[in-house]
Amino acid sequence: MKEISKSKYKNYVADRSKYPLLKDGKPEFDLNSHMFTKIWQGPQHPGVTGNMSLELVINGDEVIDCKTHVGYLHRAFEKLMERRKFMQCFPIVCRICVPEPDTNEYCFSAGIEELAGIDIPEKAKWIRTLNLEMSRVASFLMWIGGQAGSLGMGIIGQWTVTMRDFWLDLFEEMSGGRIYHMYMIPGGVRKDLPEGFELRVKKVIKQTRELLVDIEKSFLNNAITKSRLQGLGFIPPEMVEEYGIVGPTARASGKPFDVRQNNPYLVYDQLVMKMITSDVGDAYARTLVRFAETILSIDLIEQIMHKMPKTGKIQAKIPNVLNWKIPAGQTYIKAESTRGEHGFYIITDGSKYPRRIFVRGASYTHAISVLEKLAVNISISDTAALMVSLHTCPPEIER
Amino acid sequence: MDIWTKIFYAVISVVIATIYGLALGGVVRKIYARVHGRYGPPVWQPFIDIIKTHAKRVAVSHGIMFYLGPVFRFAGGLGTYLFIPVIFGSAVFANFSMAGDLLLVMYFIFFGQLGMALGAGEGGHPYSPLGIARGLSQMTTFEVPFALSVIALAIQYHTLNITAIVAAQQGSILNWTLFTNPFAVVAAMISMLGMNMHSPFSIVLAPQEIPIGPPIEMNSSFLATLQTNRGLFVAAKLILFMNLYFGGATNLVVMIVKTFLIYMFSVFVGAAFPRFRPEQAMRFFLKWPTIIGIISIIFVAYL
Amino acid sequence: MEKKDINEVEKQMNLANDGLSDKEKTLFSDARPQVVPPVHKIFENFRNWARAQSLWMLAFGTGCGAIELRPLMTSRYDMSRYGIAPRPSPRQSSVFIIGGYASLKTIKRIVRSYEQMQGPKFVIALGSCTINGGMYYDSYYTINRIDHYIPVDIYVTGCMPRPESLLAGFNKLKERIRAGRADGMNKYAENFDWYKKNQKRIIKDWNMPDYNW
Amino acid sequence: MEDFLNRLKQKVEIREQIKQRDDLYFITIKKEQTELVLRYIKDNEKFKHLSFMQAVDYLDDSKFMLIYMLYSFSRKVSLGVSVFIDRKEAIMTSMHNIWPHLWQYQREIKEMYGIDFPSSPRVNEDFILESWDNMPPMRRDFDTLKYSEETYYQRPGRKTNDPKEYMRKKLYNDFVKTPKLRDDK
Amino acid sequence: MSLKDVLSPFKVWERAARKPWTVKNPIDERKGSANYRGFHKNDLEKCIGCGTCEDICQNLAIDLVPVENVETNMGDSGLRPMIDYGRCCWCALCVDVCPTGSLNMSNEYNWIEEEAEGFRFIPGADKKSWDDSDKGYHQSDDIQLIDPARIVMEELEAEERKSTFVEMVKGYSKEKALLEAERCLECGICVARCPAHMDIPEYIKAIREDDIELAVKILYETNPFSASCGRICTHSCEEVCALAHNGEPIAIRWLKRYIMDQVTPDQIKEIITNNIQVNNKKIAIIGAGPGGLSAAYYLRLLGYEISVYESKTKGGGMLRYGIPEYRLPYDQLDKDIDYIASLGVQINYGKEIGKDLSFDELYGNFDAIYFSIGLEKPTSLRCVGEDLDSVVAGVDFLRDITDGKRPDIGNDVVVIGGGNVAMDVARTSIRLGANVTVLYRRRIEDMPADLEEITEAQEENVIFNPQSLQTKIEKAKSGRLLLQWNNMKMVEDPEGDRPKPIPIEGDLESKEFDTIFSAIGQKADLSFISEKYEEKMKFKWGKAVTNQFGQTDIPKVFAGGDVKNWTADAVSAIADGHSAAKGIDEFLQKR
Repeated sequence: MKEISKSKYKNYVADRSKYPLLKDGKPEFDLNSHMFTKIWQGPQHPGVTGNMSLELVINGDEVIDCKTHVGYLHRAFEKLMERRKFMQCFPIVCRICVPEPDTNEYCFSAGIEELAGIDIPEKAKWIRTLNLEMSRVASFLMWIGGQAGSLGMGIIGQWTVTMRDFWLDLFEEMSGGRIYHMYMIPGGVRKDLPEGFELRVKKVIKQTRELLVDIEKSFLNNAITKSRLQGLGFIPPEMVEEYGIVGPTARASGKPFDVRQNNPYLVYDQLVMKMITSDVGDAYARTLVRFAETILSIDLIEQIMHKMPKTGKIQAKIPNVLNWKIPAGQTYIKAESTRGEHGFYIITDGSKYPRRIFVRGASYTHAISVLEKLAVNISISDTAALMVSLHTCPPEIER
Repeated sequence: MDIWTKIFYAVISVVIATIYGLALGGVVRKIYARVHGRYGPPVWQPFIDIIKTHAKRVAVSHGIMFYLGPVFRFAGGLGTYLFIPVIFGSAVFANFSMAGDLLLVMYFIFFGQLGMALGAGEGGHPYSPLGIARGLSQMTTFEVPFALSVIALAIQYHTLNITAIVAAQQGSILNWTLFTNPFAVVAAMISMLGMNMHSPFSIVLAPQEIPIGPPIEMNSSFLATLQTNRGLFVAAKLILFMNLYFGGATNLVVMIVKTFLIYMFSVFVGAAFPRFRPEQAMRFFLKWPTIIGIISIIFVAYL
Repeated sequence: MEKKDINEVEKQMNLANDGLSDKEKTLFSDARPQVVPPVHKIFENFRNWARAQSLWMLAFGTGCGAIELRPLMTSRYDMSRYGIAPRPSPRQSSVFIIGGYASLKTIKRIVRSYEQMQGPKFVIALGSCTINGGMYYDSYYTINRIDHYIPVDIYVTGCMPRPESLLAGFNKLKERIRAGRADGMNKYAENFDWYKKNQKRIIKDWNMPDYNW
Repeated sequence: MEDFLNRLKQKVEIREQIKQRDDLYFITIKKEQTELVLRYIKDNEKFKHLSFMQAVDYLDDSKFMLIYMLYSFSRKVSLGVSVFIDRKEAIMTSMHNIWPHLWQYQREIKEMYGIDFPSSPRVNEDFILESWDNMPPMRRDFDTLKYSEETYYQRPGRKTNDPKEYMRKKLYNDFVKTPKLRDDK
Repeated sequence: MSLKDVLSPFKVWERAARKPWTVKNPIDERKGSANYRGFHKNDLEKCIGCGTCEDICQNLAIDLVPVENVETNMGDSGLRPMIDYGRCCWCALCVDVCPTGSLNMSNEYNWIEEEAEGFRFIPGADKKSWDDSDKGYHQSDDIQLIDPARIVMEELEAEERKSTFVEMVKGYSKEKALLEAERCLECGICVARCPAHMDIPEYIKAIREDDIELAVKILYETNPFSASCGRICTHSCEEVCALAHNGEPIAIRWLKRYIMDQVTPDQIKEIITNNIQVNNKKIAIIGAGPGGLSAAYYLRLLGYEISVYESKTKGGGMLRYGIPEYRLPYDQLDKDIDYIASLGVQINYGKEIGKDLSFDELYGNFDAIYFSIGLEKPTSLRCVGEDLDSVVAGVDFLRDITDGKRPDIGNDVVVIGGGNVAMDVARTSIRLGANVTVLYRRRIEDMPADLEEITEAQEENVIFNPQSLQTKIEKAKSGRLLLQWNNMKMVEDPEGDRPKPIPIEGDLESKEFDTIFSAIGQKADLSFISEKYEEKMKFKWGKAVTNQFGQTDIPKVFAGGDVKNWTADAVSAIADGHSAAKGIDEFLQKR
């Protein structure tokens, strides 16, 4: 990684002299001058992750200006939650991020528990951690496929999505749902792990590890992958805090930001894990960091399966959910999703309904401010790769 | 031979080549699917797709050129094919091979793309011109090593007639251009990767950036024409390469085996790599294959 | 007298395209969709068979349903075995999969993409949200029933429907196509005004042509 | 952390201070001092990371609460800075100069709550909603169910029964009408 | 970029040689996991149509609809959930919350329709292929969304209460009442079961929202004796409580008591302000028990002039004279009666009809007569020696205690009978310091007394001697009474009724006691009705036969309460008073 000299990035800092004036860091362009073309990528576009769109102004193949348009998946979760009882919010929250619903479930449940003063049993904590790490693996697998697909290597996507499906089978067994698990209920988890679950997890882990070796050889150690991703979307370390960049994206720029280790929740303080960082900051570094994170998550799952108490209660006592009132208060619960800091800000006012729940997704800044900044002066062929390398997830932006 | 017989034979040959080309496409899809870890669509899926596309009830057109685009493209494929002798020594598959047909074929390979560019540009979709720009520029660059390789061949065999080139390679496997002039073959095979638009040179059609590029607006029968052409054109190209570099074929079976293997080369590479950006692809073609092409000319001219 | 009639017919035949500027009006057609009757029965059966065996679906993940399309497209379920393939351009696709809820912003794009698809075209609606609003029945930004805006052939319930359900939905759609019942395109043309009225009722800034052929 | 809050107290007025967890504090400050406080704690106290900024509607008090959630990676502590602004004159100074990505939160709040942030970039463009012609939807007096029922079509044919009323009808409909002592709501 | 980077990607081809991952026939081969949240199924037998699933569903996907072959009865609303799969999100909260555990999910997940209307169905009633599948998401004991355990009511310890007449149940504190009220599911099934059809869910809701005023108003809509009922009601509502199916029912009675404990009589008068439009029709009510006074209350609200005639010196009837003070303190009863009296109801104490005033006179002077008298005449023991001196009727004994007398009952007493009166007598005797034995024909579980009465009596060291039939009472040499009984055995009834006791021949036992209480049943003393009216009225098994509004065959005369009801409990009497008020009103309006 380190062999890439900084001089390479100079290729991607365009010669501004041929373009019009910059205003507020954005070029002013006249579409009637026939120098520029405006094209839209998305929402009906296979290269865009999920349902969002990019409004690009291009000159030749070079992107001059990028605006992100979101809101195609707006379902008004935050409004809907204001008129649902606390337990009724629980099936809703997981829909906020489709590829990785569990982080939402955890944040919501933990927030409610904190405000209501409930302590969940030890075993529930371990199962929740297991669930979170499993969902990270599933989400990362899908992401690797997306990153390869954005470069035109569909094979990796075929493999990883299939492998993800084996993880989904585990989720199905554990929680009864494939995509929306609705497993971490306020107060604990809904079911104990089924019998023989550990063995099946081990089997899938073995398969996944084999596949990751294949992917490393075929995709990461690939001349063209490197030539496409190295130097793309360079995020200097100074930019990280200014733009609120979190998660693997920040870690790839050399900032050790990981909620699991900075502010351990659940049982993360009892697990051995190391901070995965890179000091390069380009899309390839992000790819490598996420790839290492996938392996780390698998390691963590093995640790959890080993250390987890075998018996115990899985739910704390909660009041009748139909009439559950939570005392007034506010809290901010955050957890590390695959994209970074994912948080729920919850305000209650002593009634049966939450006053306000705000969901902070990492993609919010990644997909808008950061993407709009990074997309300028890259080739239009790379917009998809750049977007995927920031790992954006539209539903958590517009909620 | 009577011109009418010749035309009759050519029609048969075109039909067979198209069917073969489409079936080859189906087989290749199956092979890709295996690499993906799945079974893949049936081999005859491309045929059903064409019937289905033809069966569309509405066909939106964007003007005269929009009609002509697919027609030009098909004409390109047809033209390429019609001047390539498919099976050495066969009357039915001799097509209209003649002196200098190699130049004509190279022209037709280019011609179809240009016609397509005109028609697709008429579609009005911003992705079409983007795709055309990429396609034409990339084509220009992969034409360079290919042209160099063909020049090397012309120097080597002192002819521009494909039949003559094939004839010169008969006798022993060692007479194939593959062994007599390996540099030219390497240069040509690399440019074939670009010609077939498999990864890593598939940026023209990249769905992730410019959803399938130039033909984005093509629908119904227009698309069906393009699909049919894809079968014919692929077959034509493969046969051309077989004739020029791999000793041609004396019967249908040899033809099928050889063209399949040639095609497999680009599939083999295509499965393993993501695609280049356009400027990377251009830089690539103008670098190694061009150098090899020049070496091949030097090789035949001075050694 | 006769002349006036013709004018009226024209008025009815042509769309106003009110949402467009004068400059843009010249760029877009003002024709209404036409009902295209099926050809002779034997031919039509053959064509329907081909249509059913080669379903190209539009790659437009309108909602969460898109997440289960990916497993279906990939090796575990491998929908290409059944002649189903994703297609990035609406011009070339024949199946539109409404992946769950459609927000107000998306329904505009759905209508546009749907109209750009060439007939015969089929719509599969996934999940509860498309049937009766699902869990977003009270959301101010999602529509409740998709069949008021575009004609739907097949409904698959679930939240999300699993890939297997989706596959079963495709099988049912194939049956429907082979039986010649899947004529959403003609239904749309026949009830064009009704659909348009419903669409315009919720899409407040109608800044696109009335019909995108 | 307590040191820091004490230092801050000497500079500005802190109206309310809550310690929610070891790593989560909330303070409420005066509206006029927002920019001062945010700049100070960002530059001098290392709360460099802005997790989010959001608004909360207190309809009963006719107020909006704006909250800026900051995080310090060196302290590993989150700090929520909240400001109350008047609901009728919903205008707030834009802080987009402090964090470059803050403009998008302000754009969202403008759209969802109708709180204006003059001079914030693109604040008047549509963000999530498109062609919205009603009141800002996240305000508490906006009834989303009513809007949905009026705008989108409900599938007809649903009818439910209340067990209490249904049993009354079935089992003891002739029982005496009770004198109504409650006020009807 | 190195040569390795060019060659290593070709590793992808390794995959081509391996077996594909593809499932050959996914639809058939891949069933949902054992725990899958698929389509719903419902056990119609188990389901009670409480609608909790409807309440928890945040999608409004569930409707309650009547179903063929399911009858509405006291514990079952007759409605069943109909699920709209155009709304459902398969969160299975409805399964987790179901109080009876009838609603479950199968592991089926394929449902395709060409028309969107077809996605509504009633699980269980509409036959589906997955009805018999035993896989799928089921309710588990691991998690509880509704609390099955009741908040424990504080009571005096058994030792402590044995020596005092102070009320033994302490009543809920506010926190506990709120917690208990929180458990309510608001299904409303209890309302039908309550004879007075009190609006139970609403007043529990008012408790939860800490709105005591509203709660009191709700109580007074259907029951002017709430303070008393909150203590001694037979609470049949709790039997049908949805929570009773998998746990303990809501303490409805204690919550009612909690409401009334929060208000003083003066506050009640403030809360319930009635604007009475007085008319000049007069109504006589015989008996100032709960039935009579509740009729008086409702009739007074309608504006009638009410005269209540009570033979005793205080009101309350059997509530006062039949129920001991430790269960119902007299001040609580006074609270109820005072409020009714304060409305302008004239209560004439010590006026016994037939003695102080004749029935004919009443009939002549009033527009209507309502009689609701208690059962005060004990039934005979039907054994030799029952008219001996120290053989005392239980009701008489209780009346004496209420009147403040403390009769000398000696050290060893026996109570014959198994009803509530027997328990009251036994426990009162315990409080007077006696050793008490209860003699009953059948088994303990057959006793008609409330279960809690029996357990409390056992806690207070009352000795139970079940399956014994008294055969003879005679004077012993010591001057005490010798009771002889025959042990019984239980024989299964061939007709499927409850088992019958049959004497075991020759298995006789006897013991000496100081006092023998007979408490095997009571009947009404109807002697006050003069013969010419009694002939016109119909009585069956000693109970008055009336229409549903209490009207007897003499149009002007209405009857209700214990003299009419077989249940013979306070709340039925109150309900009767209520409906008679309506009957009388209608009768007088019509005339």
